[in-house]
Amino acid sequence: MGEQLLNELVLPVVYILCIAVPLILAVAMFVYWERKVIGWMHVRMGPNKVGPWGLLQAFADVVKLLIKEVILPSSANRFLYYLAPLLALVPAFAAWAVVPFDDRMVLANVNAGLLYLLAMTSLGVYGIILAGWASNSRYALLGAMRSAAQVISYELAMGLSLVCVLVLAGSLNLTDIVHAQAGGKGLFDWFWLPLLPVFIVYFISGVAETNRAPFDVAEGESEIVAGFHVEYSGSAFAIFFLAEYANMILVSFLASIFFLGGWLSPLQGWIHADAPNWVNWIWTGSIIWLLIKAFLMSFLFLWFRATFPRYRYDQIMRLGWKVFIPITIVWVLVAGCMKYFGLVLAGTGA
Amino acid sequence: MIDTNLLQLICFYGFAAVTVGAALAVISLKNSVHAVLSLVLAFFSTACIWLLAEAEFLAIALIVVYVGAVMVLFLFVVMMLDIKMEQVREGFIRYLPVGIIVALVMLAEMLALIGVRAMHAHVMGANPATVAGLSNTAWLGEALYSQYLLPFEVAALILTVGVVVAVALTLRHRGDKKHESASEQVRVNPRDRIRVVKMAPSRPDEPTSSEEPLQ
Amino acid sequence: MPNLNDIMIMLPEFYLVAAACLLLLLDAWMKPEQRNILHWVSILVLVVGIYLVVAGQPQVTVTAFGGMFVRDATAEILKVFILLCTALIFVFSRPYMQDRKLFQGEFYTLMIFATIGAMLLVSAGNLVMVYLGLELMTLCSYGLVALNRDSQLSSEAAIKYFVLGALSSGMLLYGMSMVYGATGTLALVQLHGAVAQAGMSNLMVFGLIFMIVGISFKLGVAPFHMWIPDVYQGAPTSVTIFVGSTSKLAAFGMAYRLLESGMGGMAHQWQMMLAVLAVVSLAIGNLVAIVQTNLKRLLAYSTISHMGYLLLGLVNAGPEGYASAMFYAISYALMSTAAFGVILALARAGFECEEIDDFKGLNQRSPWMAFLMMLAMFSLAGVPPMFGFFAKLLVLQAAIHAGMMWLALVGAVFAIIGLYYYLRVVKVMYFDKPAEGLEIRPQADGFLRTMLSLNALVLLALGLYWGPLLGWCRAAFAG
Amino acid sequence: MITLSHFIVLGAVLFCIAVAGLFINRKNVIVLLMAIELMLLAVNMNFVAFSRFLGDVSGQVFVFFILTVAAAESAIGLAILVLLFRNRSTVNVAEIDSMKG
Repeated sequence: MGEQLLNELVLPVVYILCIAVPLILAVAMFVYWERKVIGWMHVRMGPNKVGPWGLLQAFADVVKLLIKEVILPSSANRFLYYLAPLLALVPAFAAWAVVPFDDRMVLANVNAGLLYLLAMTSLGVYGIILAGWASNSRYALLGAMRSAAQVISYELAMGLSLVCVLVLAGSLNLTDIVHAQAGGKGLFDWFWLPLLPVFIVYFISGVAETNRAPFDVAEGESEIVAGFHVEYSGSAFAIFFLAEYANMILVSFLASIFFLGGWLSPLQGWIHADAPNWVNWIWTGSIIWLLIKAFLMSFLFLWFRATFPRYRYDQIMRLGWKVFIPITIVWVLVAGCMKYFGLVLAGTGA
Repeated sequence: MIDTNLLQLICFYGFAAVTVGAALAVISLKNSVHAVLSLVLAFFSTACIWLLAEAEFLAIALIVVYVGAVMVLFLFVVMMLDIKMEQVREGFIRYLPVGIIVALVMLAEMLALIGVRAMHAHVMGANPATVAGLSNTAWLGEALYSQYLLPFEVAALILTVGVVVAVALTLRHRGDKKHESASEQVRVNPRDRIRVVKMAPSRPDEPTSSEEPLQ
Repeated sequence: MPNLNDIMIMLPEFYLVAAACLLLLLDAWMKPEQRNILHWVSILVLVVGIYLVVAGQPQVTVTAFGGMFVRDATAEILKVFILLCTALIFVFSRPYMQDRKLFQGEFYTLMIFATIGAMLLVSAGNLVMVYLGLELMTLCSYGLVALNRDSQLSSEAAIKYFVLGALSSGMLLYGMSMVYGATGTLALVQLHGAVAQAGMSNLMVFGLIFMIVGISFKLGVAPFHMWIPDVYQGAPTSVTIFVGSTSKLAAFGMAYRLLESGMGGMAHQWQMMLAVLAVVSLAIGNLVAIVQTNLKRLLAYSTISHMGYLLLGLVNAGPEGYASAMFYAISYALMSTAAFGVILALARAGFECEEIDDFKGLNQRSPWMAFLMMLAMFSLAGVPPMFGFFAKLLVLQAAIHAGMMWLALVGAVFAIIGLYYYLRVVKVMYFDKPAEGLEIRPQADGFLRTMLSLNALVLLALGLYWGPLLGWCRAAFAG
Repeated sequence: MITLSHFIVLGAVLFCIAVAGLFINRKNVIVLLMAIELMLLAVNMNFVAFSRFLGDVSGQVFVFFILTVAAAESAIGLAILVLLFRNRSTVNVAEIDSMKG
């Protein structure tokens, strides 16, 4: 009985914590990194006062947010007002359950992992809509409306680009999708090469889905102040913040898994040496490669933000419906042909 | 050892209770936004029930399609239309007894007619997909793309029609919008805008007194 | 896997889908003043569709895509008339739509998509196909009814149509789920076999009831007729014809597929239900029609009663009954295109010409239009020797042969009551003085007038010479 | 032990709630649309259960199609609703009464 309890109850909790705690820490450091990077791009210093090189800045911010008062606007819908941040946070964290960090290093190795991910990413919009509506504020509602339309539109492009991935991989299981990118040609076995347009569409859609610059009209601080979370303060705001950054990191990980071979090494199949384990990972692949890839992808988010001016709303819609969706639809056909005629062999080297 | 069957049954009753409660909330809540959210909850718990029946694909598809898209549309419309709740609520109490009676009578008749007792003997057997050596998704997919190929294509037509109708009904080309079309701006040709006119150099005629000198 | 043969069997449908998509694209790149091209191309597309249906007619019943699609004589005849009615609607409605600024590509494409839905529905070999064909047709119809976006009536009609239509789909599906649970199959052929073999269980009867409710909604049989009057009145008239003709043919096809192809073994169960529904709709349709002042609404109630007559044929549940019901459905479709066609031809911008008073003294203003309307009215009323008379005679005969003398008597009595309100329209046209200040001139479109005249004269011609059509209908169900 | 009757009873309850919702809510079209969604949910519940217990794939395939069609259907329904609201500024069923007879 005791052993069973350990296996069925305690271990999953431990595993979940093993993902959640580093994720929260990663968010904190990512915020710091964002401010630092954008600072450098603006030829500024960025945060540099709290701790060595400003490293503790993020933690100081967290403490500040947590001890501030959560203000409930008058005639706001109390229940939904407090529920909204949680609805934003839960899918952002729940999606990590199926993310494989390494071969066999995944919380839930489910068959329909890709579908599960689609379901989770489509849920995040509820937090935003409800926050906007429950605040009883014009700006918040405007932000929520914009965000809802935008997220739904880009979800189509995102879903269709994932269809290309699953056509090539022949599986909905994320671990299998990574295995399908193994081979003898190094990084040219990964799906970014046959699915290059889709890869780009996927990542940009990911940026739009997370409401990040240059698609951040939902926040649009210059026109609607801060959009859907304009009325939130203190820890409620912190939760939105956490959800947004957790989603960004998630999109970076997923892009790495779907298109950049996950934990696979870019040198796979090129080097066949027998070295000790601490060297071996460089060509056999390991979680470290995944972290490096995800780090590079998430750097793109910051780079975009520092570089591009904000899109106008109708331009965002046009890009989503008239450019991305047609591209992905065409590429589903192309991917199907590639698969049918054997131009891309999934997992030859595995 | 926890009895799996019992656990499943407990889960089923839990989710079923949530589903029924949420469904009741959908038809009785005052606030349309709350009603939409209850419907979302009902879909969620139904998806969980389908997971108990090992229909994973449909369970997740229900969430992706309904919760992720259709209900967001509902919320969107409810919020956009700004409906006066009090006015919409009149008559609820008046029809409530009738509604309850109709529902109960109907339920009793339905249960009697369906023959629920006979069905009680049907115990969930082995998962047919697993028996066929496939995952639920693959099992469905094989049927969908072979036996049900024609309906699949017709479903695509229906979605096309959905797009056409929705656009035909709601897209309006308003005349008072001031934003400019980027593609038109890019396509602008200087020759359409500027005309270079060759003029013979000549001395202007005697300026009339009314003309102001240029600043 | 499907092969070329499957595609050849479904050639008319595939061709129409391709044509509809092309029209959609054509419309997107076309200047508004070029829409006339779209109009003629659409008519041409439908005429070629008729040709493909007739030319590819197989000798025996064939199925495609593993039994999903059935191409038999019943489906062939219904498809020819479905396509014909839609083509007539296109011809009749151009001036009307132009006057109301509704002359858009969506009208044509949605109409063709709906026609495809109707064709798939009458050829369905599986419950899934029944459902999808039906939805393809009705979803287009919802959009078409609401097409006049700035009209309050149009959007009201659309929301009522939508809510009741979706409700009836829900009922139909619930019935299908029960039938599936009882038999374990969705294919109509296997369903037929399972019903014949296992006999009927409670579950089957239960499913059957819900399916009949669903069918009755779609046919517009009382007491499930609530949507019909509002939709007929509120929709643009060119869409009303569609709901009254093409979709009624398709609804007959659906009823035949579900009740005979699927549940034929339970005929004695559903015969009684249909008989009751028939009596109710005959009564409600004919009695309520008497007090109507709006012609479109009057025709709506007349539809309800006509659907009652159609059920008289189905009640027979034998080859003779189905043939007579199909004959009736065809006759009704042609009569309603003619009647609404006259309304369309007389309507002007800002003037719907739908009140009965608008027809006062039409004979003095436009004798030919009055004559055509009279033909349509006589035919709807079942005055010999019009087409409608023989159709009524046949369904009454079928009911008698089914051993339901009382039902036939009820039908005959209500046919006489029905005479009153049809003849009232004729009286208004011929014996009343025209209203002051009302200038009625029929549309000048020559092709429209020719086709409308042909349509109305056919009602007379088929009344005098109905043998071949009845022969086809009988042959479709023989053997 | 979950039996077929559990699912079917749940489906029947949902169906009845949907019908009751249609009866009670004479005022709000949006709730009518949602009651119809509930009705389809009940249907889907039946199909999934029968499919699982009969070991037959076609029931689940049917659910797939119902989900697809219902999505298109609700998009059209909401479009019509928006149109109605633009023309009448109401979603109150009792006020939608321009046509009588």
